[in-house]
Order: sequence, then structure tokens, then C-alpha cells
Amino acid sequence: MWLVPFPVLVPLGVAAILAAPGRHMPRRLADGIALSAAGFNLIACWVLLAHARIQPIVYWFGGWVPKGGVAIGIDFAVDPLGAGFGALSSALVLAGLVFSLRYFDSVGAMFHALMLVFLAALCGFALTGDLFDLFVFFELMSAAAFALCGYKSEELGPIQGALNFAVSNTVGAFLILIGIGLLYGHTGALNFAQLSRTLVAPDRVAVAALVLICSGLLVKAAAVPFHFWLPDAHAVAPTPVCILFSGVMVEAGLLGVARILGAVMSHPLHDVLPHLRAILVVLGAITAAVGGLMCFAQRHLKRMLAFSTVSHAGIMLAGVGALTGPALGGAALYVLGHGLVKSALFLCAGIVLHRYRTVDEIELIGRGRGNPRLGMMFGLGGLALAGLPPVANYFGEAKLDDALRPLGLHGATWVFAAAAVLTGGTVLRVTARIFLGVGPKQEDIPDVGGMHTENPETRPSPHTPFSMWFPPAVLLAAAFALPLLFDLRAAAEAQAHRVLDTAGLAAHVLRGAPMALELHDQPVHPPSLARAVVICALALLLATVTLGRRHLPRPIRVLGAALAAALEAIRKLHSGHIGDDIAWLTFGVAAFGTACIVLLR
Amino acid sequence: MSVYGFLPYALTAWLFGWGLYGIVSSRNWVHLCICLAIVQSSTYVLLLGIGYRLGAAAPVFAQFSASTAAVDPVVQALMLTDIVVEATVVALLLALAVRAHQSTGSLDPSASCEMRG
Amino acid sequence: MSGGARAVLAGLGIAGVVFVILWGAVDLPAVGHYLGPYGDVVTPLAVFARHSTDAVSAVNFDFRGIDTLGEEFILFTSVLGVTLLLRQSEEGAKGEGESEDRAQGRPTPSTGDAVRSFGSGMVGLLVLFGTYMVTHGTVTPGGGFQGGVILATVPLLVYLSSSAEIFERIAPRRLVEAGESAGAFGYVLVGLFGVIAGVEFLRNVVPLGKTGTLTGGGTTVLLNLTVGLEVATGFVLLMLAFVDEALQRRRRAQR
Amino acid sequence: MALTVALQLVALCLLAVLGPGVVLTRDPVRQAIAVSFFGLVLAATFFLFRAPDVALSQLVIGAVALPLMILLALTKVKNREAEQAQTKQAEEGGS
Repeated sequence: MWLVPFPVLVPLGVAAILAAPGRHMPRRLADGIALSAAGFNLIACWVLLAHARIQPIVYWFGGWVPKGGVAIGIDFAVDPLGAGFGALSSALVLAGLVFSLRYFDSVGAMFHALMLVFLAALCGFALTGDLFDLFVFFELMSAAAFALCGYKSEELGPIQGALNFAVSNTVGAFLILIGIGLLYGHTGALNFAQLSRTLVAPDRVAVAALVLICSGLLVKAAAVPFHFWLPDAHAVAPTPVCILFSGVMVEAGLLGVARILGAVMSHPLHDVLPHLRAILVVLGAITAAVGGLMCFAQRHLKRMLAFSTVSHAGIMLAGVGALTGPALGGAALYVLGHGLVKSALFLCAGIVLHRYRTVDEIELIGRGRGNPRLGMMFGLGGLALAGLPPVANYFGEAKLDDALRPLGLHGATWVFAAAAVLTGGTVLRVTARIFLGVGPKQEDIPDVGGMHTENPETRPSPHTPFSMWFPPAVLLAAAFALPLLFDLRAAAEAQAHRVLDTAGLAAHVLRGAPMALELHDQPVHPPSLARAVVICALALLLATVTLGRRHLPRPIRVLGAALAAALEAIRKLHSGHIGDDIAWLTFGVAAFGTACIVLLR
Repeated sequence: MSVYGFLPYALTAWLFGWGLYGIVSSRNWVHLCICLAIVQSSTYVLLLGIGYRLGAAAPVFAQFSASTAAVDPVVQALMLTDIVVEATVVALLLALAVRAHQSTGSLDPSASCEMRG
Repeated sequence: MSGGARAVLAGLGIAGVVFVILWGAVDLPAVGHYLGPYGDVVTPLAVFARHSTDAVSAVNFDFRGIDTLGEEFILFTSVLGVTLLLRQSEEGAKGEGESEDRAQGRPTPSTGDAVRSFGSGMVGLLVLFGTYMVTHGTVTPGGGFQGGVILATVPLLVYLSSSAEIFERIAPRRLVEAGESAGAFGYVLVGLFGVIAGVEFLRNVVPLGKTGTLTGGGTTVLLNLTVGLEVATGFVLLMLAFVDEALQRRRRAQR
Repeated sequence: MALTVALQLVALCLLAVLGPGVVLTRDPVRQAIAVSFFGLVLAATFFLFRAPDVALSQLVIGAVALPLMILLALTKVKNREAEQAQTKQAEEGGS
């Protein structure tokens, strides 16, 4: 199908046009061109999604079809998960661009060009069927992200964040490259399909490459202990960029892991899959727990949301790492819901910064009383983060829960429920403080020092412009409406089966053999409402308890103080020093590597 | 495996390790960028070793016949991409380092790093 | 984290990373014994199907052309990023005013006659060499990237060996920026020839010339030209971003 | 061929010594020169391993463009430091 390369080509081409002449172009014209390009991408990805439902579309660049099972060129293997990811990315770029219409006072077309390159890289990353091409798009995404992260370069925070981000992710990229080198030396192939056919057993090269490539991708996906760069970068980037970082960039790392595991590794590692699953789900559970606790301990609004992204990334990592169709389908739904909700929340934080000139929870107490619309969006976002039905991530979480229990991973599901309570409860706490003015005027966890707030990015205006509150409202509405409009659950699961069908995918890519669409054998039963309701109620309770802690009986307060002390120990590890970040990163690779070598061989 | 047959792989791990050590222990952002370049050079060595064939010709021919043995051109194409990536990443990092120096008056990572929690 | 704790953590981590790499590499084929199949399939194709005597160039610009598109845009993006990061600082510096005036009074480095004549001699040679390399990518080692970087050193050499004004004259900023955009866009455009002809993106639809000549590789030579333009202008802009302040100072001093 | 192998071994061993040398050079200006030399040896290694295309790339980027960028960045930093020192002196002289 001719449309396949265009989600990459159109944003790149438009970015090239915007870069030089864009500086001498009226601002509104540049806005219009960039918005049209992102809009085109949304439609193109949607069309590809519709077409790929029946069979994945394989597109060989340059017309170099494989010869005798050897891939000569590079292919884009478009499946609905990849195309859907492209569509989500396009929607978020669109939202970010609309939000920035009145947001940045002096923004050249360079900002637009960088956003479009970012979008092209995300789409290419999601669609490609070649290992080295994946790396190229990974680096393209990184280059655009580093520049966007340091966009407010007059301030120290963004520069620090961008430096930590760039160094960590570049080390991650080199880990991936070493892994690619090992695989290529072993198999003489770079195409996913061809690799999966050549690798047959969990031999040393395969395991070492798995460790290195997955570690590199998990740096992007912010799994603990690879996550230290994330809050530093997410908290300081301009708001329209934050939504891409949290909504799709972290998830891109997970999509990469799903591709490596599904399209290449699940066949050679077939006999040891339960061990690999255990490693990844445990990693996900640790990430969810650490992220949730750190989120609770923040008072800087954007940093809080950044840590909640770490927490949710852990949940999604478990969905990917469980390596079953239902779990991966659940993760896909979770990515959709989380991407929309978290972006809406980041944009709301941006509006708060615009209106009240600070993002410090304590300074903001009661300042939002006159703005119920924003407060409602914030509160609804908090509940949606906890999984209020029928938001898309509620279905995702429920599906993941159903998938993990039969695998004997009950413990992890409890951790994920706790993470949802912590992150949702924290956002609800903030909502109550800012928009209702309740709660003590001191932070909930004693500080370890450091940053509370950041400089405003905009000139003040008496009320919120339409272009600023409209995007988060639409994103929130979409998060709730999409699962009602489409039968996402069955579709996600069936398509997720295909991602993990290594042999079928390889035959389809290399020989054009049609893939089977594995339909669920039992009817999809409605997910348990009770669990979701309990989680949301607990999130509300957590917010209430935190804010009303003065009125609690003494023993509970003592318990709380003890928990706070324990939490402070974790907080102290987040020093923001690049040496510490990289030390943790290498330690993570070593630990992950040891676990894989011991368990998979 | 002979010493010759393993030396490039060993050199890969050796350079990767030293580069990481340099990054972790660095007291200067510019120094850190250069250490990152050393880490990256380890990936070149790995790719170079993988595609090499003893006694074969370079993949640039004056005359080519079906029996000509050549080293793998694919890894060389990958290395070309890799080298450009290196230059660009280092350029971006240097620009960020210059900005960090303008904000803090120092190139030391710990000078401007505050406990964030 | 204290220095000691970090050292222990990093020591363990680095040892682990090194171990994983070595542990996996033990099972690789020994160096010098490449087993294929990718390279062995591609090399004859480069010569016979692509009329290109440089197989690396055929891989870069034909078989794996989309990689090179990504690579070109990585450079494009980082130029954009570096310009963005460093330009804003100059706007800030202008606001200070005072430091600008002070800088004006500082002596500018004078360039000796020997350097100057050496430089102008080199310029011609480099332009020739760079252009040759950009255009002969399909035939001999080198190509758009290598030639582009060589061409980018020309304005820099002029800057070092003669006046800032000449530098501005041979590399006016707007023209260089336009060239960069055109180079990046050009790659996409040449790739689109295939789509316009009703086949795949980046399909080599330009008729192939005789093996071993400039036009042997079809679109390869066009792609090399666009990459050469992008890389040359991109690197000039990168260097410019770092020397801009000094350049302005020198221009003022020369006036 | 024996000569090639011997040269390759020498080049690899040289890299093994130079790499840590670059890392351990803590002064950035000296380090830029060291990394330029490292890049030169790397380019020679590529050439010995039959990769002329990559050797050329490495030569122009690793041995020339990269060290040049590092030196330019350091100059920029130094200029600013000198300016700041001057401003400080002027302030002290004024008061």
C-alpha cells in the first residue's frame, strides 16, 4: 500500500521546509502548516490501522523484496498496534501544537520542526521491521527530544534535565547497538523476521543481545533503576513537549521491547519464557512501586506527574513482559488510556503554571477556587489515572489483571492496584488543595531539598485562552469515549496475539503467507467493576487521609511518620547527579544480565 | 578461538568499560562528552570485527567477478551511520554543556546538581 | 550518593556490562570468518543489479536507503537543536550590552601571512577534493557524507586564515540555512520519484548508467548530492553556532 | 597477509592503550588532542580492516570535526569566563 511511508515522510519533509524559510514566515502560517502535517499523520495512521486489521501490511523500501529468505532491503511491517501507536502520537503532537498556539510567546518555526521530526521518528520506530532501522529512528527521536527538552535554555533546570536525559539515553543507545552487533555477527541478519528464523535456541549470543537491547530500550521506558533521568527531563521540558515524553516516548521504549520479544526472541526463548516473564514482571512491579511512592512525595506538579509516568510504565512493562496475547492487549489499551489522560493532566498543569505562575502544590493552596472547570478536569484526570470506568486504561488494567492471575503472578497485580491508588490519590490530593483549598499548608512528606517550582513559560492573561483548555478537554473525553465507541478489547487482544506470533509473522513478512487472526476462544466477559471502584475509592481515601492527617488518631500518625522516613531514603537516591544516574544504569544492566544469564541458560 | 579472532571483541568490552568509567567519574561535562565518544568507538570496533573476512577484498571493486571474496559491506554502512550519530550527539551535548556553564559558571556536573528527591 | 557508594555501584555495574558483552561474544564466529548471508547476497547485487563498484554506497543509498534518510535527519535535527540552544544565549548576551562593549576592546587574534597564503591554497584543493568525493560516491570510497564534511571545512579554514567578512561573503547564513533545508528535503524528494512512478519509495527508477561511471547507480548519485549539500551546510551551521559570538566580535573589530 | 594481520594487531593494541589514555586525560583541551589522535588510529584500523569508506568518514569526523567542535566549545566557555572575570574586576575597581 502506497500510504505506508508517508507518516514518516510528511512530517520530515514539512520539518525541512519549516526549518530555514520558517524563520521568515508569519507565525500563524507555520502553525497552520505544522498542524496540517500532524493532522495528515493522524488520518494516515488511522487508515493504515483500518487496513492492517485484516493482514499486517508489509512494505519493502526500494522494492527490495527478500530473496530466498534473505531480506535485502528494509521493510515497514504495519500492524494495528504500530499504526495505533502512530495515531496516538499524531493526536498528542496535534494537541501539543494547539496548546502552544498561545503558549509560547516567542517561538520560531524551529519548535514546530522539532515536534514534527519527533513525530516522524515515533511513527518510523513503531512501524519498522528492521533492527538497525529501529535504532536509527530511536536516535532520531532522541536527537529531537534532547533539543526540545532544553528548549527553555535560559534556565538551569531544563539544561540540567536535558544533559542527564541525553547522556543516559545515549548510553542506552550504545547498549542497543552492541546488542545489534552481537545479533548480526551471529545471524548475518537485521530483519526481525529473518532474525527469528535464524535464532533457534537460547544460546549465549541471543541472551546477551536480549539483555543489552532490552536494557537500552528500558532506559527510554524508564524502568527502575534506569529511570533516574525521567523526572529530571519531564519536569522541566516545555508543557507541550512533556505530553509527548510521558504519553508516547516512554511507551515507545516498551513497544520496542514488545517487538524484540515478540518478533525475534519469543521463538528461540520459547522453553524459558516463564523465567523471562518472571524477570520482566518483577521489574515492572518494582518500577510501579517506586514510581508511585515517589509520585506521592512530590509537590512540584510536573515532577509529580513524571513520577506517576514511571509508575504506570511499570504496569505497562508487566503487560509487555508477560508475553501473552491478553496481557499485551491489555498493555496496548493501557498505553492508549494513559497517554490520553496523562497528556491531559500535563496540559492542565501547564494551564496552572500559566494562570497562577507556579506549579508548587503548597503555594497553590486554594488559588484555583475560582476555576471549577480546570478543577474538574484535574479531578477527573486523577480518577482516570486510578482507572475510573470506562476509561481506556481501566479496561487495560482489568485485562492485564485477568492475564496475570492464571500465570501465578497475583502479587504483581496487588502492587499495580497499589500504584494506581498512589498515583490517582496524589493527583486527587493536589486537586483538593488547589481547587478546594483544604489541607495543611505544609508538604506531606518532609522535603530533602531541591526544586519546587519553575518559571512561567507564558505572559499572564486574565483568563485561559480557548486553545489551552480545549486540547486537554478533548483528550480526557477521548480517553473515556473511545472504549465505548469501538470494541477495543477484543481487537487489541487478537492483534496482540499476532505481535507475539513469531513464526507466523516471519512467514508473512518473508513469503507473504497470510497470518491467522487468533480470535479469543472464550467470549470476552465484562471486566470486574468492583476492583476498579475499590481502587478509585481508595485513591479518594488516600487523598482525604493525607490532607486530614491532623485529625487522625495518634497511632496512625506515628505510622505515617515512619513511612515518611522510609520514603525519604528512596528520595535521597534521586540525587540528580549524572554520575549516580549512570552508575545505577550500569548496575541495572548488570543485575538484569545476571538474572537472564542464570535463569535463561 | 585464537587471540586474533577474539581481540576486537575484547577491545569492544574494554573500551565500553573504560568509557563508562570515565562518564561515572567525570568532573567536567566536556570530558564526559569525550568519554561518551570512547564508548561509541567500542561499537565501531565490534561491527568492524564482525564483518571482516581474512584475506578478502574491500567492498570497492575495480573489477568484480562472482568469485571475488569481499568483506561485508553492510556493517560498513552501519558504521557510517554510527559515525554521523556520534558527531551529532556530541554536538548537542557540547551545546548543552556550554549553556550549563553559562548558567552556573562551571562545567562540573556536581556544581549545578541539586538534591531533587 | 557518596563517592564511595557510587564507586561500588558503578564498579559492579561496569563489571557486569563488560561481562555480558564478553560472555555473549565468546560464541560469535571468530574475527575474520564472516559467515553471511546478508553481505554476500548484497555485494553481487550492488555490482550487477546496481552498477555500483562501491558496495557500501549501494547499501547506504539503495538497499538501506531509509536508514540514510533517518541518519540525514538526525544531523538535521541536531543542527536545529544546537542552533536553538546557542542562539538564544546570544540574544540574552545582547541584552547585557555592557559585556559586549567590554569584549569589543579585547584584541583580536591576528593571522600571519603564512597562514593566510597556506589557507587560500588549501581552499581550492579542498573544494576540488570534496566535490569529487560527493559526486563519485558510487564509484570510489567516500560519498556525500565524507565529501560534505570536507566541503564544510572550507568556510572554517577561511575564517581561521582570513577575515570574518570574507567568511560571511562565501557562507552567508541565510544561504547556508536554505541549503540545509534543501538538502534534507531533496532526499525525500528523490525518494518520492519512485512513488510518483507508481512503485515503492526510494525505488531506483532513474535509468542506470554504465558500471563504474558517475551515473552508474541511478538515483544513488542524486541522493549523494543531496546528502553532500545537507552535510556540508549542516556542519557549517554547527561550527557557526559555536563561533558566532567570536565572529561578531571580530567583525566589529575589523570595522 | 601476515603483514596485514601484524599491523591489525598493532593497531588494536594501540587502541586498547589510547582509549583509557583519553578517558584518564582530565584536562579537556589535552583530551581533545588525545581523542583526535585516537580517531586517527581508529581510522587507520578501519583501513587495515578493509573499510576505506568508514576510514574516510572517521578521518573527517572523528579526527577533525569532532575535536574541532570540542575546541570551539571550550573557547566559547573560556571567552565567557574571561568576560566574567573582567566584569568582576571592573566592579571591584569601581567600588
